[in-house]
Amino acid sequence: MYSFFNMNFIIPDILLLLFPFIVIGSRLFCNYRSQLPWRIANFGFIAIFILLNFIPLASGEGRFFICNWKIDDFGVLMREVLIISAILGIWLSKDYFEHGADGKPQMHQIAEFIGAIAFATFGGVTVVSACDMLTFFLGLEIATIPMYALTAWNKKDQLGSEAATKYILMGSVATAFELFGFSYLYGFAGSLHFGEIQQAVAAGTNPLLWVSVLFLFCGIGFKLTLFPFYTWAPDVYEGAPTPVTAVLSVTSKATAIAFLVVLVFGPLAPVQEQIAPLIALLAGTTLFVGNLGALKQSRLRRFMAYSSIAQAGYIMVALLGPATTAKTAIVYYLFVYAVSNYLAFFIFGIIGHHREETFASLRGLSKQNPSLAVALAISMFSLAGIPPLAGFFGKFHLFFSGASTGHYALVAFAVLNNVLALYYYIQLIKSAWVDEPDGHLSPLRLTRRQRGVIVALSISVVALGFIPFLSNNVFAGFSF
Amino acid sequence: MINDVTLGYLIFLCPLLTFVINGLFVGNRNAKAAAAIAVTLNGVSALSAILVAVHYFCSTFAPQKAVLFEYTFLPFIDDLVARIGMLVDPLSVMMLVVVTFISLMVNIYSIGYMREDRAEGRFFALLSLFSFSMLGLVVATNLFQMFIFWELVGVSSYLLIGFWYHKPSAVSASKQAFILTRFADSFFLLGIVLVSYVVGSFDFSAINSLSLYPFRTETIDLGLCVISKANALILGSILIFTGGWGKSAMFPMHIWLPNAMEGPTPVSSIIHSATMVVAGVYLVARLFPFFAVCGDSLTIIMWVGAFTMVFAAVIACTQKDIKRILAYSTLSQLGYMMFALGACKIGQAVVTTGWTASTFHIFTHAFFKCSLFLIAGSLIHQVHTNDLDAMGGLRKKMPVTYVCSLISILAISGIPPFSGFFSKDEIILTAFQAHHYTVFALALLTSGLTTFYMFRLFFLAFHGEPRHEGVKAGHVHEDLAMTLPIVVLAVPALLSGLLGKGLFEKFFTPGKLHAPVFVKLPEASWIPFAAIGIAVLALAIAWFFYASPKAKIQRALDAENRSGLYKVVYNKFYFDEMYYTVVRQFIIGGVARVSRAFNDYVIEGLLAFSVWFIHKLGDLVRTAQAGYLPFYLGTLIVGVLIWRFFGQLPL
Amino acid sequence: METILFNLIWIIPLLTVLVCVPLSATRTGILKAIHATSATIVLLIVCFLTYRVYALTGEPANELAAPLALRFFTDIPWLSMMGAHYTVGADGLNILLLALTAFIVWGGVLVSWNIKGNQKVFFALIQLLATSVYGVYMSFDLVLFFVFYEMEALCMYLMIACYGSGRRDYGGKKLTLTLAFGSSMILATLFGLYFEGGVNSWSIMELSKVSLPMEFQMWAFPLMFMGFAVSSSLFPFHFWSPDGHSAAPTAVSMLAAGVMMKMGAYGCLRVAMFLMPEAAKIWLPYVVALLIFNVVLGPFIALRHKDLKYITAYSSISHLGLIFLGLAALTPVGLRGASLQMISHGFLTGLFFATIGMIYERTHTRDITEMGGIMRKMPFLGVGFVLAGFAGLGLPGFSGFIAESTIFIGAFQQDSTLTRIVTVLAILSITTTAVYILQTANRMLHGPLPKKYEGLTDGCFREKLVIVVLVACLLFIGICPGWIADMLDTSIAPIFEKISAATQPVISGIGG
Amino acid sequence: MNLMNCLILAFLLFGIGVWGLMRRRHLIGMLISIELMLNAANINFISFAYFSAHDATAGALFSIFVIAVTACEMAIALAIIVTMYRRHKSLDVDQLRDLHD
Repeated sequence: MYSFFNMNFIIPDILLLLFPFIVIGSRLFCNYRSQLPWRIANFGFIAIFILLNFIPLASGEGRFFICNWKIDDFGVLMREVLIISAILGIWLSKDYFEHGADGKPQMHQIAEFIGAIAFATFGGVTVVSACDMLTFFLGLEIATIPMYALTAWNKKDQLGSEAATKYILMGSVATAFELFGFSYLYGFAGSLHFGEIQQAVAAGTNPLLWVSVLFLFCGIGFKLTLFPFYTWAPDVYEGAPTPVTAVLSVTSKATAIAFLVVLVFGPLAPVQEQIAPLIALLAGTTLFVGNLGALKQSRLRRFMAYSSIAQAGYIMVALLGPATTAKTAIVYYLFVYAVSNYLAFFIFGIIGHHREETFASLRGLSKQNPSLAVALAISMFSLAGIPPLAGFFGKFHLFFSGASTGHYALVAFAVLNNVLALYYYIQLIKSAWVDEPDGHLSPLRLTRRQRGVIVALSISVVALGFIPFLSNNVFAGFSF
Repeated sequence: MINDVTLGYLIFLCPLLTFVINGLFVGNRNAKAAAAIAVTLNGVSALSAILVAVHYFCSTFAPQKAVLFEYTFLPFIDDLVARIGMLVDPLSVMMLVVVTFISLMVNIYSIGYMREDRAEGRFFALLSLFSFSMLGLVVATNLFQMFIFWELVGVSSYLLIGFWYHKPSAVSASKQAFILTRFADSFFLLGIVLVSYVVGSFDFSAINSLSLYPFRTETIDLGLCVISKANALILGSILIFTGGWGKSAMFPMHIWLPNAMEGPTPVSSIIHSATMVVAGVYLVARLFPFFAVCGDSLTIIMWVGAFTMVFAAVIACTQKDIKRILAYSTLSQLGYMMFALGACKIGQAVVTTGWTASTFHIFTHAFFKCSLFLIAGSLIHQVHTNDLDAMGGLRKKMPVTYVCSLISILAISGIPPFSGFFSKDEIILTAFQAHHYTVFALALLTSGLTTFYMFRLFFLAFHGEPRHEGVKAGHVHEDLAMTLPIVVLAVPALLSGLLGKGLFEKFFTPGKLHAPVFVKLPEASWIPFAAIGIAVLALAIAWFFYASPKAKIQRALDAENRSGLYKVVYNKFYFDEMYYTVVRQFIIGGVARVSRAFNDYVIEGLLAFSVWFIHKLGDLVRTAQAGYLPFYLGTLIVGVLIWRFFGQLPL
Repeated sequence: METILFNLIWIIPLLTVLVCVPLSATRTGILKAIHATSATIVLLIVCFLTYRVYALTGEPANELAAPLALRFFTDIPWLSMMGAHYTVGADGLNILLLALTAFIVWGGVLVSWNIKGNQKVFFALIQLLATSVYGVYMSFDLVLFFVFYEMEALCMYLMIACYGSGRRDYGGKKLTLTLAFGSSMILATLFGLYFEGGVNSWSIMELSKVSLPMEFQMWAFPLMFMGFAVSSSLFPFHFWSPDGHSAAPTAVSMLAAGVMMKMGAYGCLRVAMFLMPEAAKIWLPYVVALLIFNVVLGPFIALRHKDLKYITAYSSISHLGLIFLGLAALTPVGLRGASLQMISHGFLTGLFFATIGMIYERTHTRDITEMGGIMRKMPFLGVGFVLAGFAGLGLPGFSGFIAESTIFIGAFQQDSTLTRIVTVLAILSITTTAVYILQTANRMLHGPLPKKYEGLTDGCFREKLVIVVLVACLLFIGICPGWIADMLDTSIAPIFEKISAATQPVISGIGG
Repeated sequence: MNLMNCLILAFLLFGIGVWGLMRRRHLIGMLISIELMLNAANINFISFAYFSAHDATAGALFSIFVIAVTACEMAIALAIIVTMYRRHKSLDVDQLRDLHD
């Protein structure tokens, strides 16, 4: 068994588990206006991120903590994605807790907010490091339940509560599906442990397994907004507060896809061949429907919802590939996607601070603030997958992984859908660059944090793509 | 022959240099300098051409071909190489002399004629560009080089016809000329591609020295039909002739030449009478052995030439614009040359006298027709109109011009001892000896018509009472710069026939022929007298109508109340109108409109439909998103069923 | 040393953009100075390298780049996971295209001197576009190639929609999306090439050594060929170019028609036909049928248009059709003719759009029925336009004639029925070209001058310089084509070897 | 009393849950139907644990955890429903039509 001293790889997870309690608890020792929780949060997340980077990668099977907490390369990199998403999320949300245009903050209780985000992040971490179905299920729930709360964070906001209601009702149904799937899988293998399930699956299949696979995919299809389970996403994305939407679109997607990766390349690895058609169909339909839905949108967050549905479809393509390729592609894509998405949401946040978040309020941006318009163009083209921006290389990895097992037709279909995607992203760029503003534009105010973050994100979107060592490191890991 | 090589270079480089200097540097800033450069350099080029000619004909080397210099221009595959070179044989040397000499004359003439024009520099530049291209054409060693310069003379003619680009008529005339010749050239190019593909070479030496027998067996797929390579060669020869057809303005592609008279007169005199328009004849003469082996293509050439000859002569009899009269007479003379080449064919055999006659006629015609145009130009310069209505009674005012024009007109009418007589007599003789009696008759008739309309012009212009205020008032004078070339040209117009006859009969043969050469020719010493008789008769008729004391000039000039036939002829058989209808209605209004409609409605329509379809699908997706929670929950359940049945899980 | 210079070709424009980022957008003078200088430097570098490649013709090349004879060969591992490399090199074909690009970019920077709007962004976008085009012509690794190839979409839309005229948003969208459509078809086949090739390499040279499975080629070749053909506006994918060109600002029209439309044809030759010769032999004779629209109907459509840019766009469509005729001939002469036409048409259409843009700046209309007699007011621009026209209708002395005659002769060597028919039609349709070009020139330049144009001025020195240089290029190629033909032949030889070596299996259903 | 019966029972329960979910327009009712579906899964676990699985404790354990997790999920759900009731003054899902395309 491990001695305590070479168990340091578990430290970040433990810190992450304790971290939300510290943040929320800090509220007891300071007054309402104090910045203490915010400072602790920043410090904590960044510290955890740095600690994660100390974990050496490429250690084969990964290491185990009391035999059902596994930490492998994929896990570490997913942790990094989740932490980055959390950090950006709280930075984005910070402005909403300060005095807005009408002198009152749009949201309250930052400490609890950060705590919720931290819980969700930990849920994601649990999912990627689970070795049995129970941990797996608990992780998923820990990742999901805070999201319900976050969606309804503005108690005064009518749309928020409606969105939350829809979200939690459908979410619970999806949970029921998953549980049903889990129960059959347990019945099939007679054990909760992934290793034994994998042996059982390799030994032979029967309808019980396929029913469970069906239910599991349908349940996770809800969280990953696959066709036809995506219907909640547009409404929830629109109803929730902007920072919550951003966190939803990155963290919960990352958790869900991690769930699928663990499942497909873990217990179900022996039957990946048989479930490939299902995955291909899910991917194709999802990205097609997502692109179609985004064609004629006028509200930014709903637009982003559809675009993220389509992105989920693209990610699914990678699941068809062999384990290493697929995992690399997915992690790399999640990095890129998180960065591009947050860049977009930061800009929307700045726009939405004084105007409502629609295409119309982007008009005249290129005249009013060219650099912001450039940043917007960068993020949109990156999401559309235009080289040399990171988004292209991310998609290229995904398609590469999909094509490596010969699914040329699906890849061709996905690539053709890129044209549709390009169309609606160009629509958005058009309203920012081409359309003349109608009437007076309310001034845009950028705080130093916002400016810094936007510059940093823009640079990384441009650089993440074609700087080769980065793609190497995503593969080989940040090992200092 | 190093000396000749340098001279050969000089012949080309001088006009090119003139073009570059005048076009780029001197331009319109200094008209005098431009003119001086043009005249000197063209003089040098003419001088060296004459030197080359003298040296060539005096050398024992004489009738053979020689290549003074040759460069590889663009290699294609193994033997198929485009070269730029200078071929020297009697024909090309003769053309060199003619072109350089006439271009010198015309340059001198233009000093006077273009004196008032703003863009004199441009004029001289383009004129030299033309002579350069024409020289390149006549010394071509292969079809590719021929085509290159063929196009260049075409474009310089376009630029010169449209020289006064603010005159809409001139602009449209230039466009018409270029497009019509271009149309013919497209077939020429096709012919070149076809022949060079079959023969595997562009060189005249290769093409002229081939016989069809080796090609009878192999076949070639022309897309629509598969034919033997021999037939392909015959087709190619006809296509190549089509190029000459258009360039020499044979019927029915003749209409551009009369309209081209919108250009300045010096241009008409050099390009549209003396040199460029004979390029078609020259092409056929150059490739004569090839045509000779190519079945009936010579017969086609003969008939095209013969018909144009008569057709143009008839029209010329009724025109009132003197330049147009001359243009139609040019057409008619080109018809002579063309059919003389065509008439060489008797069954499978060939007589070579026609070839000699035709080239001889090129030579003589160049001088007298050029001088006639220059004369017309100076008349127009005096009365400021082309219309015979405004002329008359110029004999006393312009005596020198009068004499010179008489010489040239006698020359073209084929009255001995003027130059035209000898060449035309040869041609008519050929037609008779080759048993083409119909053509022979037509030729005799046409020579009569020629005399008639030329003297009609002569009498109406110089005799009778002045019909123009300017002439009456007497500010009419002879400009030295314009009269000098006329006088100089009158000399060859008078003598070139007499002196040239021996030269041509000695040296001018089409070269080695694969077809059997027909030697025993019927004797016909009466033909010259017949020709002269008809000419004199026509002259008398012309005198009776237009110059005799009781001639009614007004009635003669009146084009309105005439018989319908006269009107038809006067309106050139309405060919211009036909062309315009075809082009406007059929090409622009028909084909072009249909193809644009196809593009705008079919292609763009399909595009629009697909966009619409995608948008409809998008609407479908968004209508599902009605915000109705039970429906959303339903999708969860339905989703399970969908993937149960379509998920291809082995359930 | 030369290798470094060669790599600088695409790096310099990028650096220029970075240099200009800190500058404030108001200091346009210095901005334009910087961009013009960098464009000139690149031009000089490329001209020098072109000369070097010409001088090295016949010398043994880098054996790593076999079977192609590449100079300045650079090969660095790039994206290790996918085995993508940074592989660039130069042979006769692409160095000439690079030279063409350098000239057009240089001209484009100069003609868009006083463009409306945010000039900082505009020039940055031009440089990015230049980078992408240079990259496409330089790269021999398919990933690198595609990255550069797709980059254009990023710049094109913004340039057209923000700085264009007329229906700029529509035109920009149409152009960008159609090109993206084409490149998506290419991307789909690229993966196939990599995995079917099975040499774990994206390098064109490596892939050219393996022979790909036939059933893969049969679907991949048409997909990829069409994908490339979209950007060369081969029927039925030509619809983007008239609207796009007419909406675009002058410089973008020059670049788009001058060099970007060649990228497609270049890709067809360098990637599709080189890597999948068997399928090429089967499919290309059918592709020829599409050319009837491009070559024969294109000029007629131009005849019906009144807008200068539409006319030029359709003339480009017909000229690019000739490129494909040369490619489809599958003979050395035909391939050389196609490459010649790429270069020649680049200069030609660049000159066309440059003069049109200058005239449009003054008359503020492109409708030829409203113009007339402006030759009197601006003889220089008028002459420039007429010369472009002459080059366009294939007048000897200009490069157009060389290219077209080479294509005709080369295409006639191909002994297949359809090709023959199309070749004959193409040769005969030079008349139509003459008709619309002369009609345009006459309507616009000749005839009486309308009152409103009394105040027009001729081109300034900068504009004259551009015109003179482009005309000089056209004449230079037209008068001494021998050397350029040598360069092209040496670089086309390996491609043709691969094609001629390809045994043509009979596929049931297609029936080669 | 064998495995198949239990599975059928669970499946019926699940079906009832789905049916109720579809039929109900009252949010609380829908939550109860979801509870039924979750408990169907629990029955599955327990019955598999009892009859077939060689790792019997795991199934029982799992169901315990599920009950706990569902409890807090329901707590959150009820909280959200309460806030929504404050806005809409009704628990009818047909009222939730503000968010849509």
